Amino acid sequence: MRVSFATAIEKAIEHAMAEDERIIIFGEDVHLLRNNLYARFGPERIIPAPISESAFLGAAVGVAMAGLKPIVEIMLVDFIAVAFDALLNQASKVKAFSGGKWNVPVVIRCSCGGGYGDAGQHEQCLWGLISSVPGISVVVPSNPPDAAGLMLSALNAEDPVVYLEHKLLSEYWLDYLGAGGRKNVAFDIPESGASGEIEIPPKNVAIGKASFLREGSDITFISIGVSVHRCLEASKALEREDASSCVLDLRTATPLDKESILEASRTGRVVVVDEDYLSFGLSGEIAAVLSESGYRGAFTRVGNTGVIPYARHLEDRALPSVDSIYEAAKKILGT
Amino acid sequence: MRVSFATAIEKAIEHAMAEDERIIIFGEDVHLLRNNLYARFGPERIIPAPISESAFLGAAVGVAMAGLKPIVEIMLVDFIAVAFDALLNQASKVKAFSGGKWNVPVVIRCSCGGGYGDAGQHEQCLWGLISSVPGISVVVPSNPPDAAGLMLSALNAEDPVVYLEHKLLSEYWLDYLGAGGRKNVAFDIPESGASGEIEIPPKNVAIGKASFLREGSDITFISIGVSVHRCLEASKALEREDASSCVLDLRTATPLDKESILEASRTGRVVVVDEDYLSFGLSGEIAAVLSESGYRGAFTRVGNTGVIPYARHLEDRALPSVDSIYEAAKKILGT
Amino acid sequence: MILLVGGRLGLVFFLHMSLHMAQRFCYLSSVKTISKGDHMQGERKEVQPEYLYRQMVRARRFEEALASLWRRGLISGELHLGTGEEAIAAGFAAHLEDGDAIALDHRSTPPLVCRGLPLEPIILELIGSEKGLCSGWGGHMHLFSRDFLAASSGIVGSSAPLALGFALANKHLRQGKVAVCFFGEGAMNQGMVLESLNLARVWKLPVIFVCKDNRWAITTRSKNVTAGCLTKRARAYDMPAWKVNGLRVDDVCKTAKRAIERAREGRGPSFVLARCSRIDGHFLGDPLFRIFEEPLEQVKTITPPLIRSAIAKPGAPSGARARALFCISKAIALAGADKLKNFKDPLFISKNLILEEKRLEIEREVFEEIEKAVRTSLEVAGLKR
Amino acid sequence: MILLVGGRLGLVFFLHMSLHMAQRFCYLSSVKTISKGDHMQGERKEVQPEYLYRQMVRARRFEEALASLWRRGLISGELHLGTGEEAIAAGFAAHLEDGDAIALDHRSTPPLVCRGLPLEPIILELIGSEKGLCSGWGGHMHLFSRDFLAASSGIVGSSAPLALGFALANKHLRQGKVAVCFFGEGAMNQGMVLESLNLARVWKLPVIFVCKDNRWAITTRSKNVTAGCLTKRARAYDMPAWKVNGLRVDDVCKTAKRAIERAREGRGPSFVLARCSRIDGHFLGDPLFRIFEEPLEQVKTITPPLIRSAIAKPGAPSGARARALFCISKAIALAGADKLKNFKDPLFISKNLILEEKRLEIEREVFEEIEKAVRTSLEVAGLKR
Ligand SMILES: Cc1ncc(C[n+]2csc(CCOP(=O)(O)OP(=O)(O)O)c2C)c(N)n1
Ligand SMILES: Cc1ncc(C[n+]2csc(CCOP(=O)(O)OP(=O)(O)O)c2C)c(N)n1
Ligand SMILES: [Mg+2]
Ligand SMILES: [Mg+2]
Repeated sequence: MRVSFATAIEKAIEHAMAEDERIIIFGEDVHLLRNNLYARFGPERIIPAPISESAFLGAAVGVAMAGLKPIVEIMLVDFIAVAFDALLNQASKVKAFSGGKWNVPVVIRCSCGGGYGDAGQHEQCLWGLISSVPGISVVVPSNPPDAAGLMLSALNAEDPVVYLEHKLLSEYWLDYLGAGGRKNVAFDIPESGASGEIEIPPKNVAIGKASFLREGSDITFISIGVSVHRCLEASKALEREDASSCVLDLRTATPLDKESILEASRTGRVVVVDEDYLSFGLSGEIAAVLSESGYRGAFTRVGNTGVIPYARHLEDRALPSVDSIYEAAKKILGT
Repeated sequence: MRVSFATAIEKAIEHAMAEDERIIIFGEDVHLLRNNLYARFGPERIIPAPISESAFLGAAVGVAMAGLKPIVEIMLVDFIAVAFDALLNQASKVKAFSGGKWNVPVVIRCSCGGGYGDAGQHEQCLWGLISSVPGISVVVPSNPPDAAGLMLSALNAEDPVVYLEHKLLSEYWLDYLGAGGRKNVAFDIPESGASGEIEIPPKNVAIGKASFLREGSDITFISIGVSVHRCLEASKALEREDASSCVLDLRTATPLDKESILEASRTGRVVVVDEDYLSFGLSGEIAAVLSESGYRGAFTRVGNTGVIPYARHLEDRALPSVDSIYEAAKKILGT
Repeated sequence: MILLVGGRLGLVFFLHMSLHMAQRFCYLSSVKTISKGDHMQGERKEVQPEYLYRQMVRARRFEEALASLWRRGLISGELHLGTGEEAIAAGFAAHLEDGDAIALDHRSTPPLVCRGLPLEPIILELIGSEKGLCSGWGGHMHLFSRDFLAASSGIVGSSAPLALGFALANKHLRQGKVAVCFFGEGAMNQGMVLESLNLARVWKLPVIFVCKDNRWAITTRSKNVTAGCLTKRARAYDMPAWKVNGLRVDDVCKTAKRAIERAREGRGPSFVLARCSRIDGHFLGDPLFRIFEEPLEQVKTITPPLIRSAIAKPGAPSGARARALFCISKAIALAGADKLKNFKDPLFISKNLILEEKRLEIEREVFEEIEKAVRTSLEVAGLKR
Repeated sequence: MILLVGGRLGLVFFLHMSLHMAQRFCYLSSVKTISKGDHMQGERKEVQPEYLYRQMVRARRFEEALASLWRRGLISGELHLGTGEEAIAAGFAAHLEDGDAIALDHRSTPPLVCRGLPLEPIILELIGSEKGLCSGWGGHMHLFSRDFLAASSGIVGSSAPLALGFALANKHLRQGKVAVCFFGEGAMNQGMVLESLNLARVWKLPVIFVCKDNRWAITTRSKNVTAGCLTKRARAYDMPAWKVNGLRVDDVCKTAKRAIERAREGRGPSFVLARCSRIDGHFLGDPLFRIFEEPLEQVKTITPPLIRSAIAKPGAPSGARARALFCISKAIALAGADKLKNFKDPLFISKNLILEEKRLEIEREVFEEIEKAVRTSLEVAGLKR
C-alpha cells in the first residue's frame, strides 16, 4: 500500500490501538490533529490537552508507570524545553532509580526539523540534545515504512522513546506550518521520504538498527532524517564522477547502531551529515564511536552550526544541503 | 591570598559588584546563600526568589536585555530542566534572531557534579547538554584562581554564560548537601581544587582558553572540572611507571579551545575524562574536533554511562575515578 | 448497523458544515469598507479617539498587507495575524512612552505598529530581507527592537517572564517606566505565565499582563481546557484583574491607563483580560478556515477517512464516536464565526467613535501610509510590487 | 560612622540570636517523652484514633531512626525528614487502599510508612544497600514501590504531574481508585504544579493535592515569595480547596476522607492546604539549625565576614544593609522555632486523642517495631548496630 509518511504513522498507531486498549494519546489539539483516530477510538483515548506541556508530559510518565501506554504529543520538539524536567529528571530516571523494578513505557511524539522558513524556535531537531540524556531512545524515521515500523516498535518498547517526525516529510505539518494551502511556495521535499510502500499491518522496524541505503567503497555518509535523502542525492552526483558512496540511515539516534557505523566506515572516509546542531551532538558521538573503535580514516561533518535563521535563503545556507554535502565529500576525497 | 574555591567566586563577584552597579543577583535563598553580598549590597541587588525557575530564568533574559547584568542562580544545574526554555529558546536565540542587534549578558550560576551520594537528580553535570545549545558559553573551573577569573570574564561577557560550580570543590555546597556538619563522612576532595591562591582583585581568566596542568609526551588527558584532579592523580601513578602524561584542563566546555586540544593531542594517545554523561556530550565533541583535524592517534574516554546511583559505592563506580582513568590509560598505552 | 452509525455521524458533520456555509454569505460587508479617512493627528498624551482609531486602522491595514505578501509567497512559515486584536494593541500602546518595554507573543505586529515602530524594517524582515529589522534572522515570531525595548517570541507564554525582566530592569534603571506583556488566553495554562504572575506580585514589578482572550488556542476552544475564570486566577496572586471588552478601543484605553499608571506609580503589577476575536484563524492558511474558503475540496479529502475511521472495528462505542465527530465538526463550524460577524470586529465597532468624515480621512491616509511602506520595502528588497 | 553602622547591624543580629538562644531552654519536654504505648490495633476502615496515633508514632520513630543512621554516617546526601508532617501522612494514608497511588516529594518517608510499606527495604535503601527497595539506586529522594503505586522525586513540584498520570491511569484501569499528591507550600510557585491543578480539573481526574504548608522553603519564608492565599489559588481552578490544621490528625483525617471519597466517586480533584511544621530544619545538618546546636562555633565563622561585608564600601546605603542583616538574623532566629514549640508538634497535640494507657502501649510497640526493623536491616546489610 502506497502511503504518505504521515499516513504510515497513523496506520501503525491505528493498528496498535485496535490491538491494545492501553494505548492512549494526549496532547494539544489531538482531537483535530488525529481526527481519524479520534473518530474511531473516541474522546476517552484521544484526549486534547491545554498548553501545559510540563503537566501533561509529566503526567505521561505517571500514566505509563501505572499501566497505560501513552503516546504524548509535543507539537514541535522545540517546545519540549518547557517540559524538559519530565524527560531529564523523571522519565529517564525511574527505571534506574527504582533499581530496575519500574519502567516507563511512554512514547513522546514530536514534529521536528526545518526547511520551510519558520526560524530557529520552531525548526530545531534536538535529537542530539535529547540523546544526551541516558535512558531514552530517540528515533527519527526517514521514510514511510520506517515511520510505521519504528512507531510500532516504540509502542512495544519498555522504556521511553522520543519519536521525531520530520516536518518536511510529514505532509500535514508542512502544509500547516509552511504552505498553508499556497501553491506558490516550494520546499525541497525528498520524494522517497514523503511517500512509500507499507504493509498492513505495518512491519516492525527495530529500534537501534540502522539501514544501509546504498553500498559503496569510496566514501561513507552517515546520516539521519531528511538529511539521508540529501546524502543520497549527493552520492548520485558523486557517482557521475566515479566515486562510489555508502549511505547509512541511522534511523535511531539513541541507541546508536555501532556495528553498522563501524561497518559503514570501512571506506575510510566518513562524512556525518546532521541537520541538528553540529556541536555536542550526533556527529560528535559518531566520531567518538569511530575513534574508540580504532577507526583511523578521514572524518568530516556537515551540520547546522548555530541558530536557524528565518529567511529562506539564509536557512538554506544553514541546513545541510546536497551542495554542502557534495563539497564536504569532494574535500575529503581530495579531488 | 589563599582562599577556598567558594570564597574565590565570592571575591570576584564582590569586586565586580562594587565596580558595576548594574550587577544584580537573584535566585532561591540568595539572601542566605550569598549572605555576605546581601549584607553589603542590600536587598535591591540580591533578590531572593520563589521556586519558579522558569519565571526567574526567563526574567533574567529580559533583565539582561534591558540593561542590567544579572547573575541568576539555579541552585543545582539539574533543576535547569524546569526552566530549560529560557535557555534553549530565549537566552541563546536573541542575538541571532535580532540580527546581532541585541544581546543577553546574563550569567547563570549553578552548582553541579557528584561524589557525595545524592543520586542522579541532584548530581548531574549537564555541561554537555547545555553545550549542545549554540549561543551559550559554559565554564567549569577546577580551582580557585580559575573560579574567580572565569567569574570575572563571565560578568564581562556580552552573551549568556553558564557558570558551573562543582559541589566537591565548593565547601558550603558540600557541607549543605553532603556532610551536614558530620565528621564521619568522607569525600574525595581534590586539595588543589578546593583551595588556592588568588589575587585581589582577581585576575581574569579568558573564556574559551584551556590550561595545561602538566606537560608530557606519552599520553594526554583532556578533562574538565573535578575530573582534571583525578587525571593528575592518575598521571602521577603513571609517572611511577615511566609514562609521561599531558593533562589539559579545558576550563570552558563551550567554546572549546580547539587549538589547545590539538596541541595536547600530539602524544598520539588521548583519554577524555568527563564526569558528565559519556554519550552525546563533551567527549564526543572532542573526538570530532580531533578527527576532523586529522588526528589519527588512539582515543578513548572515561565517563558516566547512565543515571548516577545513590549508594556511595555504586556512585564511585559510576563516576570517573583515579582507578578507572588509570585503567583506561594503561589500555591505551598498551601496557 | 455500522452503516447506520456511520450515516448518523456523517449527518452531524454535514449539518454543522452547511449551517456555517450559509452564514458565509452574510460576509463581505464589514472591514473591507473602511478605506478612506480624516486628517486629525491624534495627540499622544490625551489619547483622542481619532488617534486610537488611526492606530487600529494602521494595525489592520498592516496585517492585511502582510496577508497579501504571504499569499504572494513572499513570507515563509506560519503567519499569525493579529486581526481582531487591534483595539487591545492600540489601547495599550497609546499610553506607552520611551523606556517602556513590551513583550509580545506570536501575534506581535499590531502592538509593534501601534507602538510606532517604523514599518519598512518589519516588512523587510518578514519578506526575509537582510535589510529587515532583524537582518532576516528573526521573522514574524521573533521581532526585536532594542530601541523600543520590544521583543516577541513564538513559545507560548514566554512573553511573561521576559516582561518581568524588562520590568525589573526598568525598576532599577528607569524609574516610572513599565513593561507590558501580551499573551493569549491559551497561554494562561502555561506554567511560566502562572509563575510570572506570582513573581511579579512578590517583587512588585511595574508590569501589566494583558491576556487577549480570543477563545481559541489553535483548534482548541480554550474553555474546554481551562478551569475557572481567568481574572479570578490572576486575583489569586493578589493583584487587581480587570475584565474588559477588548473589541472596544475606548474601554481598553481606559483600563490600560489605569493599569499602566498604577505600575508607573510603583504600585505593582496588574492583569487585564481582554476579550477579542480571531478574525483570520490561527494562522494564514488555517485548515479549519480553509474548509470555508474551499469547502468542496477540503471536505472531499477530510471526510472519507474520517467516516471510515468512525465506523472501523474495534474501537470506541458508537456514542463516544458520535461525540468525537460532533466535536470535530463543531470546531470547524465555530472557527469561521469570528470572520463572519461584524460585532466581533473591533474596527467595525469603533466606527461610531468618531465622525464619519474624519474616519474616512484617517482610513485614506493610513491606506496610503501602508501602501507606501509596502512599496518602499519591496523596492528595497528588489522585488516587484 | 562606618563603625557605628557596623555596630548597629551587629547588634540587630545578636539581638535575634540571643532571643532565640534563650528560647532554646524551653525545649526538652515534648516529643521525646512519648515512648510507651497501648495495644489496640486500629481498624483500617473506621480509622480509629488509635490507628492514626500509631501511624504517626511509627512515622516519627522511623524518621528518628533515620536521623540516627544519618548521624552515624550511614546515609549519604541530603536527608529531609518529615517530622512535623506525620499527622498529614497518617490522616491521608488511612483512607488509601490497594490500587490507590501516591506521588511524593523529598519528604517521602512518613507517607510511605503510614501507607504500610515494609520498613526494612526502605532502611536498606537509605543505607545504600543493593538489597534496598530500589537496590541502592534511588536513595531517600527517589523511593519507588510499584506494588504500592508510590513514587517520590527530588524535583520540587514534580509530584503533581506524576499524580495526574497515576490518576488518569486509574480512571482507565481501576475505576474508583485515586491518586494522592504531596508537596510543600514552596512548590505552589512551581509552574508544573499550577499547570497540574488546571489539568486535573479539566480532565476531572481523581487526584487530591495535599499542600503541606510548613511555611518554609529551605531558608526562605514562603510568605515572602508567595502572593495571595493558596486555597484561593487552588479554587481559582474551580476545585474545592480546604484549609486544615495539619498538626491535628483528626482534622486531617476528616478532610482527607471527604476529598478522597469525592475523587473515588468521580467528582474530580480537590486541594487541601495543611499547615504543619518543620521540626528538624530543611534537612539534617541544616546550617540555620546548627547555629542553635553549636552557636558559638557557627557564629564565629559566620559573623566576621558578614560584618566586614556589611560595612565595606562601596555598597548599598546603610538602611538597605540594615534591612539585609535583619532579614538574615530573622531567618536564623525563626528556623529553630518549630523545634522549640510543643504546640507545633503533631504528636504532642494528638496525645489527648486516646487514653494514656493505650498511648503508652502503642508507643512501646512502635518503638520495638522500628528498633527491630533497623536491627534487621543493619544485619542484612552486614553492618553493626
Ligand atoms: C510552549 C508552546 N506550546 C505550544 C505551542 C504551539 N502553539 C502556538 S500558538 C498556540 C496557541 C496559543 O493560544 P493563545 O495563547 O490563546 O494565543 P492565540 O493563538 O489564540 O492568539 C499554540 C498551542 C507553542 N508555540 N509553544
Ligand atoms: C525545581 C527545584 N528547584 C529547587 C529545588 C531545591 N529545593 C529542594 S527542597 C526546596 C524547598 C521546597 O519547599 P517546600 O515545597 O515548601 O517543601 P519543604 O521543604 O518545605 O517541605 C528547594 C527549593 C529543587 N529540588 N527543585
Ligand atoms: Mg487564544
Ligand atoms: Mg515548605
